[in-house]
Amino acid sequence: MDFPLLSLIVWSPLGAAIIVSLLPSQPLSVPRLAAFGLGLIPFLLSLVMLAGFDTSVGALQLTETVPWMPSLGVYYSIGVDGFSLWLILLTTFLTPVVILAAWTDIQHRVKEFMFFMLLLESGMLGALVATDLFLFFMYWELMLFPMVFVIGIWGGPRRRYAAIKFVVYTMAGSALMMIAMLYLVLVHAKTGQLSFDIVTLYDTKLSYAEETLLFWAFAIAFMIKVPMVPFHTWLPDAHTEAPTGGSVDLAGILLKMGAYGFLRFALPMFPAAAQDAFPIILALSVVGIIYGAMVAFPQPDMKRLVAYSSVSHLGFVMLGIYAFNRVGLTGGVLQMVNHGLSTGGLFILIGFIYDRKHTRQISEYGGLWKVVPIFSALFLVVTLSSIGLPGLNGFVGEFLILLGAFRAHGWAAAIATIGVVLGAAYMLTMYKHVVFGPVTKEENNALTDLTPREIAAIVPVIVMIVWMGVYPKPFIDRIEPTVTVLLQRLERAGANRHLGDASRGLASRDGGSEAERLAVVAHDGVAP
Amino acid sequence: MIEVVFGGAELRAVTPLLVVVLFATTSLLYEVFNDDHKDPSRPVWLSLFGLAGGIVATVALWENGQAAFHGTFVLDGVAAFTNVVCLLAAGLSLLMAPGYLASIGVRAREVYPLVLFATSGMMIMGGARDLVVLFLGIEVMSIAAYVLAGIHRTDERSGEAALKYFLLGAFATGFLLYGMAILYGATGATSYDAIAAALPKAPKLLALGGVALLVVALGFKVSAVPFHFWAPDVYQGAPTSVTALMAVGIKAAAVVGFARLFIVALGSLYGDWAMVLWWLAVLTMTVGNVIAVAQNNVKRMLAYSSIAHAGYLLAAIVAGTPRGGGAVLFYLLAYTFMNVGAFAVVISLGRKGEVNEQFDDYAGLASRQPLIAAAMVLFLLSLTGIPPLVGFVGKLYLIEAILQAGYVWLAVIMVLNSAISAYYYLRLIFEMYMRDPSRPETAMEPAPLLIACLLVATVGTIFFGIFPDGPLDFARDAFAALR
Amino acid sequence: MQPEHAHTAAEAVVAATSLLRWIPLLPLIGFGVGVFAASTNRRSLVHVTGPGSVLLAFVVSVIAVSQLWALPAGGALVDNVYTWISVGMLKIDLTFRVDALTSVMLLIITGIGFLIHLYALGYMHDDADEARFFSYLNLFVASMLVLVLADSLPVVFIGWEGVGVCSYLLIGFWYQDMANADAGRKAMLTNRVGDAAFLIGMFMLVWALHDLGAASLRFEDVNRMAPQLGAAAPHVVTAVCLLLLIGATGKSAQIPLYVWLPDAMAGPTPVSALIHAATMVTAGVYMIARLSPLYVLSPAALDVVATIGAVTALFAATMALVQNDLKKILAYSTISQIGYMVLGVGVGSFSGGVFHLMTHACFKALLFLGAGSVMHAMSGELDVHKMGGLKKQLPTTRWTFLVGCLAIAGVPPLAAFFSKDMILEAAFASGHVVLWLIGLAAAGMTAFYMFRAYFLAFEGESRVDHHAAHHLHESPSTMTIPLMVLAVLSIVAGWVGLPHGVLWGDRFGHYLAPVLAPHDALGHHEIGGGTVLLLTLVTTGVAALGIFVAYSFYLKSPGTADRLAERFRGVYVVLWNKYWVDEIYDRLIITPYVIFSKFFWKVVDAMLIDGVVNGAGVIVGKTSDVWRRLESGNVQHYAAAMMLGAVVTCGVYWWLS
Amino acid sequence: MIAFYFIAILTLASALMVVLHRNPIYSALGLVNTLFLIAVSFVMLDAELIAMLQVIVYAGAIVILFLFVIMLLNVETEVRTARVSRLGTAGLVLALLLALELGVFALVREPSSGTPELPAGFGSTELLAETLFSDGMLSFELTSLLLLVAVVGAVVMARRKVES
Amino acid sequence: MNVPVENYLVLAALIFAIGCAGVLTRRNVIVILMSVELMLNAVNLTFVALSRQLVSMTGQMIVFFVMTVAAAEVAVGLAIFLAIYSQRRTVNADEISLLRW
Repeated sequence: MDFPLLSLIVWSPLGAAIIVSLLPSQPLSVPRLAAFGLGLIPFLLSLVMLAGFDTSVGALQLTETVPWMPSLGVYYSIGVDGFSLWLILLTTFLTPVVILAAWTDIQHRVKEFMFFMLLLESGMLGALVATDLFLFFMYWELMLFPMVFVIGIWGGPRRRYAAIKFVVYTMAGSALMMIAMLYLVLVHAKTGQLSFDIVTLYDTKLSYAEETLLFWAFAIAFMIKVPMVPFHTWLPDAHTEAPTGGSVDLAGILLKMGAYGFLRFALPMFPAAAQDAFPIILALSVVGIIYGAMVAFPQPDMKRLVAYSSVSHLGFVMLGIYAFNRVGLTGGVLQMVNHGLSTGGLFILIGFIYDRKHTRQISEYGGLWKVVPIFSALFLVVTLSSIGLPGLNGFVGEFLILLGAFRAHGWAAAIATIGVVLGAAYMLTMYKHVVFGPVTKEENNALTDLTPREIAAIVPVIVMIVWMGVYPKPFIDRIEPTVTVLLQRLERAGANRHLGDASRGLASRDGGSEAERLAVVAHDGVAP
Repeated sequence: MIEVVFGGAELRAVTPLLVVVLFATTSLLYEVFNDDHKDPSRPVWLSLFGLAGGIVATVALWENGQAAFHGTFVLDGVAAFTNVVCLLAAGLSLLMAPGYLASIGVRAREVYPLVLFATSGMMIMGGARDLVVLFLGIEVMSIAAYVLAGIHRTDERSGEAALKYFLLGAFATGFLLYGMAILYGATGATSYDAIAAALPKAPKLLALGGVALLVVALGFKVSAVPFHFWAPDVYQGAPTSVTALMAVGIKAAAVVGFARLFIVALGSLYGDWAMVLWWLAVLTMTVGNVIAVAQNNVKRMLAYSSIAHAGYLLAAIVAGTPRGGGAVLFYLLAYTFMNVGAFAVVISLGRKGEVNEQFDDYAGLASRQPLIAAAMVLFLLSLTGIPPLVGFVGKLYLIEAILQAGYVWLAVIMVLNSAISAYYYLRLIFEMYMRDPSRPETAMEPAPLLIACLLVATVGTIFFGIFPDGPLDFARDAFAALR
Repeated sequence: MQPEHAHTAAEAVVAATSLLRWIPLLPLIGFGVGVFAASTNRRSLVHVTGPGSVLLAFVVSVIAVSQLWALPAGGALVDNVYTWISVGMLKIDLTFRVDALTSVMLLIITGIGFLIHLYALGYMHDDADEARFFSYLNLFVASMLVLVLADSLPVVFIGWEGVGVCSYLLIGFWYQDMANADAGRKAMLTNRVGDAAFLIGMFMLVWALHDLGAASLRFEDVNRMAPQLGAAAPHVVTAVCLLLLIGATGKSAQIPLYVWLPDAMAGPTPVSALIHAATMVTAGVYMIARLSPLYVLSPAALDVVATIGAVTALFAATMALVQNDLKKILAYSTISQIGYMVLGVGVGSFSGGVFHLMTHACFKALLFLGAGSVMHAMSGELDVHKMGGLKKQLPTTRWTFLVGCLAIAGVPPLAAFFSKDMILEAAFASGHVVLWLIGLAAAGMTAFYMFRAYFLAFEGESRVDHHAAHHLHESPSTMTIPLMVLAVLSIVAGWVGLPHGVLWGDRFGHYLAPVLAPHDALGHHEIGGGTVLLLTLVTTGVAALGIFVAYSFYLKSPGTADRLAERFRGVYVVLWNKYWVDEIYDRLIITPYVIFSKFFWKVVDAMLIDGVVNGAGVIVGKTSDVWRRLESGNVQHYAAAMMLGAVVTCGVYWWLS
Repeated sequence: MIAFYFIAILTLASALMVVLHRNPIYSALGLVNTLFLIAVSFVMLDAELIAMLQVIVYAGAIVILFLFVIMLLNVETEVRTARVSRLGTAGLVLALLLALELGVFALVREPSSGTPELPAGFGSTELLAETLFSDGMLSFELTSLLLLVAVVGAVVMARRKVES
Repeated sequence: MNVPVENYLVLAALIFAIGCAGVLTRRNVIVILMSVELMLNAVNLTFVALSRQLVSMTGQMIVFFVMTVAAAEVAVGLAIFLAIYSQRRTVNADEISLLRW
């Protein structure tokens, strides 16, 4: 890659953040407009990247590799493939949207807010493109702190608690990950090559015990981020306390880092152990699906409800990943994006109504359709997408996940399918209480409908929701080759494993065009 | 019949030391001869030149290889690195000193020469390859430090700090000497090479007795649990600029002296002392971090955090490998930047009359002094070990070395500790960013020198976080060349 | 490994066309316009686009069907729009397909749909949310059309859920009454349960086929592979059939998932007519008929289907006996009639099921619209006891309603006479005599409760209260015209499927034959014309009996009913309370669910997990508070600690050597 | 031999006097006493020069300094508090343990074959000087630095006028 | 006369321990400092004994340094005591505990 497009995408938000921080903070419109305008740049750049993305290849593309800390074998090596592509686009897409949505939500220290949001974007993008463990870890932590500030400064009454909880949970996880990371590198260093580059580390020879321990060290860090039950309790607090912008980024992208970590690191680096871990991960995913849905049901606070729904949805994602077949994995990756859109949209809309009434208690609303029809209608669309209505994005992902999972673990999938019903239960109940019925609270009659700015903020999300539901093929086509590459890696490691017949069957029988097989070779080849 | 050895090697080895001492005495004399306090900054500049000169001399003259003075003193890579770190620390603490001392009403100009003397003591410890030299280095450094701690004559706390530091220091000296004696009895030697040579034949238990007492004495200097009790009180009581010097410079010198003695001289007893140090390290980092959680005084919190960091450093010494040593040296450098920076921020909040060291005094700092708050965040995150700051890289190297030496559990305990530490560092950050000012306050401009100090610290914290290779490679090679 | 589209010579010709996509697209456009109209408050717009889009769709459908008829028997039109999802072995095209079965559904949906739209023009005229109403209605028609046009299960599922959502929205159309919103949610959730099973069925099916090397959910592939599958894994077939059946019971309001339909009457009457009588609720039957080649491979599954159908038919009929709300009566009768259809397909008479579906669409729509017309006149009153003697004021409505009643009662030669007979005959013929008897009983009850309603509403002296009385008026022509058209249809619709040997015989069956599984797939022993005649007489007799009883109870000697109710108090109460099914579901499922949810939230989440998390923090804090006390401030304690350290260290070494 | 034990017991006694006597003055005197007796031991160990230095530096300079300060601060005899006794027992136990261990360390060496023959002039000034200026040269120089620091420090700390 | 060196070593150990005890038990910092001096002397005795044992002057040389250091420490220490006394009018260790926890 002669032209460092990816680097540009990753660093441009940082540049934007710095520029914003240099601008005057008054009048408020200055940082807002600047952040919005500058926030569009990465998005446009990532569109360029999308155009340049080679659909036929599953391996990393647009890679850049520069030695960074030779003494430690750290490379500045980045790249993009089917796993990260759409998440990158999602990130760059959501950030301007969020800035637009948080326009009036944030009233004090606007400049700082914009600064942190852009910083956050940069961190998330970095984590998504990093193909060097050190680099990834760096970004992994880098995206943690802007979010902590966003929650802690602009959050609700219990923001400090939420922020601390968020940090400590994550740090506890990443601490183990750091050890595992170093251990892995040191083991690999026995071959004389000291490197943090994952593509190199893929081929590290580990004893099975080592592999298992390392896998779990990574896995727990990622499970906390996903979050999977029982490591999820930071999420509701973080979501509830965070301002709209924070919640959207949190739900939209940050949560994906966990699942993404599995795809990019935990699975390919420890294929055997990862596959043998399936009983636990699978159980936790299914439990998460049902549990999340159930706990969401009686929540009095909209954001809290959506937060728990995220637990449920991410359970689906993990289920799809752990189906270990193309359908399930593809669905899982797709569902990450879907969840980002639908949940993000929900948080944006809840934020809008919160701006007007300054409460998120469901009981405070009711009969809104009469007062704010446009809001209600858009809210309806996003709700339906969230419960996976065919024709909207949510369905495609869930369908593929369950389809794939059903092959691998019929019962798990069958139970998970119940989650679809429960999902409808809590979402529709919330919707009913908020939008339907008579206007119970007098003051709600005074609520004003969405402003053009707000509509401009949410409509792109809805467009994407519909598009991905009606014509998901372009998305899938770019995800699938990478999935194949991963599956073939897993098979090579897990040749004679009980999981084999679930995964092997597929990737080899219906998988692997010649191009993809070559891709695997290329993928392993991409060592600096 | 007495052949005095004083050749090129000797001269080279001691030149940096001489430079520093020379400037110290000069500024002392300067004080003596014009006592009028017209230009208070002049001794500062003199001392700064001295330190700079020391750095220059070190960089110019260091050389691995045979030691001077019958192998009792060297200026090898390790010593050079230590010199630079200590001189840097001293320099930074000097930068923050003038305005601060003036504001708290300390006019004693001997501060600057004393700082230089202390530094020279550190340099001696860094290069000592003989128990006696080490001992004398410690004493030079300590005596200066006792006085510096108590330099704030009108403040009872300062005096108390000096007293406690002195009494316990003297007590520790006793142990140090007894340990030396036993070791001498076991090996009949005091120079590291001789000890290393004689140790295999020496009676094991006797040697171990020496080791034990040396651990006590040196553990005191690096403030390792349970010999750490002085640290919080002294750090809190001493004038902040002095605290910075103690937290960074003295610790650095002590750690290096520790490492050199144990790795070079007592290498053949590795198994035995590593075991004890393992426990010492775990205790130190855990106790330090846990107690820090409950602190409400920033200086005291930093004191405990420095105890915790001592634990991390000890852990790397346990590794005993060149990688470990290199990691230790690098971490000392890293620690210099971030910790001195933190103390500089503490100073910058000090007012005439009020020290503003409580957490509450930091409430809403972000809105009062955004830049200083941002800098503090940087230092605290670096202390926590957040990439891409120098603290993270340093910690990474430590853990890597520890893992490589096969102490997985030690590494695990260490990272869990840093997770705990995240809590109290964040508490302060939250105070600054997520609370409204406890009381309205006029943003007061910090002194230019202080700003310079902050600037250096900030740049160092970021730069070496992103490009750590230079110093790290140097440190590793230096340690590899030790034996 | 996508299923190849090549067709063997044995199969019929398939004509590719890009016409079909317009059939669902037009109502969809109508929906779009409706949304625009609703958001910009241009009600007049939907007056055109609402019914108009459906009318156009109807026209296009007619064209399509005529094209189909141009093809040799068993042919089909296929419109491959684009590839929707394609992952590995799975390729789902968004493809529309019109064959005999679809053509029937098409005409019903667009035709009757249009009439109901027309009717709605008048019915909803003074509702402020007209635009929203028509946009929903159009969206529904679009989804329904997708459902029937789809050539693969997943695409069916799009429509399947789409109609679900539309009915959810339309039931809760008057959202300001929370009861309506609840009814809507109930419908949606109950359907979701079925849909979940539907999904699992799909998964099972596709993977089973995948193992046979042809992973596909296209109907023709499924039906082509069915025999192989049946040979390879019979139990899978049964499982799939049953799972899909659960899905069907959800949509088609069969036991055990029928509970939502009665509540669904909360929606505007045209909705009840279109969605909850004519079209959506029959989707289950359609789907089973669609997959008949699969179903016939699992007699066990079919028996379950038949049983559910028959039992539902009877069960619902009994509940309909005592209802007073006109629409509720119709709702239960709908359930019961669909029960017939399910029974029909269950006993293998797929064409019979579809036949009844078609006729039922006509007369049930008619009845609902009639009820709507009454409602319209009575300003919302629906209690049959508060009516009576309406024939004077509402002549058209009365006559058409009467036709509807006759039709549903199975009076020859009206529609249901033929269709219902066909089903019962098939039940008898296939040896399910018990089911036949049940069906027969249900038929009697049907006749009874329909005429009960008719007599109470239109005949006898008026029980209308006064202020309602003096603005009783016949509905506008936009409402009456559809009634008349439907009345005609209710009369003639049955004539396309006469019994064997009578005149032109069962043209309908022949028409569908190529699409459905052959009738003798279950090994029916053909029964002679004599038996057929006998059965026909019996059923007709039962129907007549029912009518007569109703007449004597409610017209000749009013009050008989009440006396009977007194006599058989227990039975009456049970029926009146609809067997307490709702209550039972509530106790058994919903309440426990809520309780557990709260438990997980308050106990597991808040106390257990967070307890551990916060506990860890608290522990550290407490430890910190304790340990810091060691720092007593007394220098000699520090010295003591150092010495202790020294002693221990030395001791350790001493100990070790 | 007897001489040694005699001296040893006296030494210990006076050392205990330092530690046990309530009045600092007596403690100081006890210290002088101890130092003298240790000097005697030095002599018995053929370290004449050191013995002399011991007497001059310690007994002569240091203890006088102590006495001077005690007088200056006119310290009264200290009263024992409960705390002291508590800490005292702890200190005693620890001290005994430490003594035990140190003793053990001292004794573990294989019993030395009596006392080795000494070269001529062992412990003499020449010999000491020779060592001092060869091995100990740097150390020797450093002591000068040390003393300088000590002087400066003492002056700074003890200076009467406290500016502010 | 040949007294085995061990005796001296044990004697030294005892003195050292006594010194330690003094440091821990006495309230008056001056006396504490004296006890420290005792410890140092114990060390000196050890060194001399060992140098006698090993027939190396190094031990005695070290004693020479120790004395110097001791003198220096005492000087500074007493100065500190004076300063403290001028602040608080007491030199009792247990009364000097402003800094704690």
